[in-house]
Amino acid sequence: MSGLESLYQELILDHSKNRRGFGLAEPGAHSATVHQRNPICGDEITLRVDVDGDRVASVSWEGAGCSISQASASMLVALLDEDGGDDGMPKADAEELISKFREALRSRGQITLDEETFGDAAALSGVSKYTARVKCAMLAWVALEEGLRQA
Amino acid sequence: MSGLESLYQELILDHSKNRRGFGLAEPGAHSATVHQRNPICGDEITLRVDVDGDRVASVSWEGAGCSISQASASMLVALLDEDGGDDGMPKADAEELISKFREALRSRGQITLDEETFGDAAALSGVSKYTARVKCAMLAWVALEEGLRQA
Amino acid sequence: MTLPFDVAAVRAEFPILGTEVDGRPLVYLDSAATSQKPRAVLDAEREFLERANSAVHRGAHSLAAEATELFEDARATVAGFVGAEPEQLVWTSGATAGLNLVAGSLGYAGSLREGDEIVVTEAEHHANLIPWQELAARTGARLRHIPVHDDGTLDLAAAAELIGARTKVVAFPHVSNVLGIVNPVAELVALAKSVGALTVLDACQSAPHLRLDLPASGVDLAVFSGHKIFGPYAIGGLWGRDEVLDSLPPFTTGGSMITTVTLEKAEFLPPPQRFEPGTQPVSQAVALAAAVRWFGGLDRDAAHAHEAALERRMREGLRSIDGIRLLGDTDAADRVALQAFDVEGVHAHDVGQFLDSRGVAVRVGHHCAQPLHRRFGLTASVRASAAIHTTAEEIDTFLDAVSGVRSFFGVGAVA
Amino acid sequence: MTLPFDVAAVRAEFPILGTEVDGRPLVYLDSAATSQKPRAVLDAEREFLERANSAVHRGAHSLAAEATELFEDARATVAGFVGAEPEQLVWTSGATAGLNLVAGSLGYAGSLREGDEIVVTEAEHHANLIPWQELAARTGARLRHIPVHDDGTLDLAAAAELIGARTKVVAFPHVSNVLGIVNPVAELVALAKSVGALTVLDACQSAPHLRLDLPASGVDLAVFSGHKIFGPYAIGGLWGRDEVLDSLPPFTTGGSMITTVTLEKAEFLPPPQRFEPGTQPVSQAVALAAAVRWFGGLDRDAAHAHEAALERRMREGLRSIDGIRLLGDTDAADRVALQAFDVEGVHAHDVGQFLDSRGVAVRVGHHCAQPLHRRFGLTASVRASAAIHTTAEEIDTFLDAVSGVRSFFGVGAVA
Ligand SMILES: Cc1ncc(COP(=O)(O)O)c(C=O)c1O
Ligand SMILES: Cc1ncc(COP(=O)(O)O)c(C=O)c1O
Repeated sequence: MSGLESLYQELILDHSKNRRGFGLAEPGAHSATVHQRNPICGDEITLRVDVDGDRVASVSWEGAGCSISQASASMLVALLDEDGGDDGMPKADAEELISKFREALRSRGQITLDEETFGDAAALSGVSKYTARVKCAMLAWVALEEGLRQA
Repeated sequence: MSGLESLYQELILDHSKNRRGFGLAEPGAHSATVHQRNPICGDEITLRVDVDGDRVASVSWEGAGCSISQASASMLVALLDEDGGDDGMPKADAEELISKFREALRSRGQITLDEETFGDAAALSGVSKYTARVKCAMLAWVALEEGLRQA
Repeated sequence: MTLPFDVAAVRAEFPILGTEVDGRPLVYLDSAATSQKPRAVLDAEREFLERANSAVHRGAHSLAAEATELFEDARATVAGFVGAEPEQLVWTSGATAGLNLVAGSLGYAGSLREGDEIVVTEAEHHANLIPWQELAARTGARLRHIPVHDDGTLDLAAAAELIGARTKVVAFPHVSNVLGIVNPVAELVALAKSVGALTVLDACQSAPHLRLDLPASGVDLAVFSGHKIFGPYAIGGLWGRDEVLDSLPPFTTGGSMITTVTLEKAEFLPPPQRFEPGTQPVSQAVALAAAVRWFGGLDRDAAHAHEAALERRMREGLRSIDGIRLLGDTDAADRVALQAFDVEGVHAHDVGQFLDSRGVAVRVGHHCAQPLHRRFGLTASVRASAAIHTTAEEIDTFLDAVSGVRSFFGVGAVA
Repeated sequence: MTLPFDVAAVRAEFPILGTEVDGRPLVYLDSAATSQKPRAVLDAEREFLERANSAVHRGAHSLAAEATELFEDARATVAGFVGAEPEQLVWTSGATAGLNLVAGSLGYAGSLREGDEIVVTEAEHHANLIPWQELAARTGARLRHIPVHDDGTLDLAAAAELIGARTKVVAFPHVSNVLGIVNPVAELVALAKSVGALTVLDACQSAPHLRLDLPASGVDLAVFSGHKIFGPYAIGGLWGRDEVLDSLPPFTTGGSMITTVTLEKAEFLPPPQRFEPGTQPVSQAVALAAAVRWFGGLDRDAAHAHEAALERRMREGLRSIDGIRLLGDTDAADRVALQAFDVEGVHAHDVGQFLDSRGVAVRVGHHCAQPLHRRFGLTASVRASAAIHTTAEEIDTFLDAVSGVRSFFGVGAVA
């Protein structure tokens, strides 16, 4: 697999076109809406998170940007949905995922995201070799981190 | 003669100590007083020129600076005194001397000042090889040029 | 057959052009962002630093005298490159610094007041926009802009309406860094002159391509950056007419720009020193002089013809690719070999990444021209920009790569 | 015998130190004006330009990614050199630019008003004086100064009187570029803190000699120049505490320091980018990082002892020569190896010329400190300043040359 193909895996291109959680949901009782922006390339995201006690009830988002940033947001929603089950993922777990994700993406190819933990988002491992793109992949995750702090 | 000795000839050191025309004379009927300054080394001169019709009646000055700047002012006065005779040097001649002096000093050692024309000031020829010192030697001459324009 | 321009000989001067990216030869099409440096420039700076380096305009020692001469010769050389006298050239750290100097100095001079107007264009680089916004905000002046037509040319009819008795400054780019179009300097100067407004030219993108004669251009002030004309980073030039520079107070202050300083008050030297406080970019000035000596020493007519051919090849090639939209696509104006474009359905960042995998280095983003992108309904675009060392084959490699973008990203044919 | 500091090895790193002046080996004692550059610095910059050069923080291409990493690593390295975090280090074109940024930004912020006071010292370099004069003139604030004792130390009793409720800024040099005395930072910071005033440290002349920990020093902001710490021209650093930088508006504006820009208005990034409009001194940052890596990699304790020995040798040697008057001659304070002096009866310019004929390069003039010279009744002085590559033999050559000055110029014995 060439560098480019490891960066743009099929799964990433799919998610960038069929975006999970795209379109902001109505705000719930305990929700936060966060706007994040990458001033360098102009990517932006508005992400809304609903919490229910110490669980992440739902996440929806809107935004524009490169395929990495779009796919990453979509994959994040998929991961929360799948791992969270009906009650939603515990906030603490989501926060841990985010920090592990950040660590892997900043590792310059040293740390691989495992599919077991990260689901489709594991396909973003390749981004860590492209330092200029790490911010694109982080955008939604940073927005969620901020949202959980506020909600 | 080493470079340094050609720069600081005996004559120059003498003039720098026994300065001709030092001490501002009372202003005459047609006089101009000019202040010139070398911002880089702090040398300064105040020069007063009296004109009588189209002749330079007298030049006096005050100032502080390196031996080159002091000697050059002194030599300028000596030259005007000696070549001007009792009536004073014609303004046009003085202006021509100044411009020839400038040309020689800027020539980077190519043009030598002849003693016939420049008297003691011919000893300043060596300065033209020291580009950083040309301004020192020019200070009084530029002041006179400006004074003749104003008087 | 005669070779019109020996691009191979030019390329041989640029060490970096031999680089490979992932096993493919580097195709550097990002010269509008920063140009590469020929050996003559690298050598000139290093030789200065190894042989003559010392503080200029100071001290009696021999090194200082030599350094001072090289530094002031550099000023004369670079001034000559834009048709000007040495006393008219102020060293700055770059075009951005030059524009801030002008706007800031006008502010300190109290030259603008409420009701006055500053006119820029919709195609401005942020460097020639935000300093004017700030000046307007501080003085109560109003900032207005000349709109851009769909084809990228300036709306001169609107300009004639806008520029009036209240106009105090007209600032515009010689060549927009997104559109590549050469703006009509004479017309804009005439409009400004007719109302007594000061003209400020951003020559960043023309200096690497066109022969400049700033005094003849009619503008009052102009800026350019060294790193875009094959010179070093951290140096640029601000050119101004004698009487205009003379009328401006210093923007920043410090050593070497003064005559007498007391604890209470300082008196300032005339231009250019008035605008050059502190230690100057000495080795960079020497290197920039080497750059313009090298560049100016090329056969400029042949060079211009070479670049014009590259420009046509690039633009026509892009036009023929499905789903490409050009920013500033016009034959109605002179152009330099610089083209921004959008690939329908693929984000600029992804396009850039794909091109990089083919060895092609382009710029992606808003290129410090957000308002212009917004005007074309975009947040980002891809920009390819050539320099005198670019070959027709490199343009073809670029075009070939661009043709592959949409299929790689699985974007269907355009309806 | 153990060699305490291998100065020969250090010298071998500086190509220019092999130069001859009129057949005599160059004795470079003008490092306080600008330092010479070791090979590591020249190589780092050239290698960057030949291998990775391209616009940073832009574009997806591989060169740009590499350049960006090198540039940001450089920030971390240089920040580390002064004990700081990368986000606290703003690139400037030099110390003068840094001080103008601070004074200008405070002006734009409206932080000062009539009745407020700015306190500097009588020993200021013009770069840390005139920007404050201008700020005072624009805001109606009053500029006051801490006097200098006859021995060159600051009059701290007067400082305690001066610094009061009206004081908004206290700006002072860590080491005066004329006196070589290390000023009491902690005491001045304490005085400023007690009245809530901002402290601004000019670290130009300490950075090449002392180990700096700016956050620990207690000051709020500090500046230094790259070209005085073995790095390139045209780059310097402004360090500031997070909350202080955060509170300052931009001084100059342009590309790369913004988030959203419309034709009307711009929003700015947080520090340090907020203060870094336009293309940055990229290759210079890489080279400056190489400089501080090289310098910081020396045995700093041994280096300090070496310089302290040079300082004593120079000062004691000068003291023993007839007709020499030292500026700032005291044992009551720490010093760096830098000494200005007057030769009775011989103008500084002539002294410099004489020393040059012996291969000795010193600085003559007012060293951008006219008020301080005036305080000592002088318009100019001679300054010798050593660096880590200076040898004891060089100091002796210098002293020997100084001994010959008065007889050469035919000035008699001192009465
Ligand atoms: C104490 C001091 N402050 C400020 C400066 C100004 O530094 P620069 O000229 O590098 O901006 C200098 C050097 O000339 C200096 O010695
Ligand atoms: C048209 C234009 N103006 C101004 C600038 C700013 O130049 P610099 O970043 O060198 O200060 C640029 C380059 O980025 C430009 O292309």
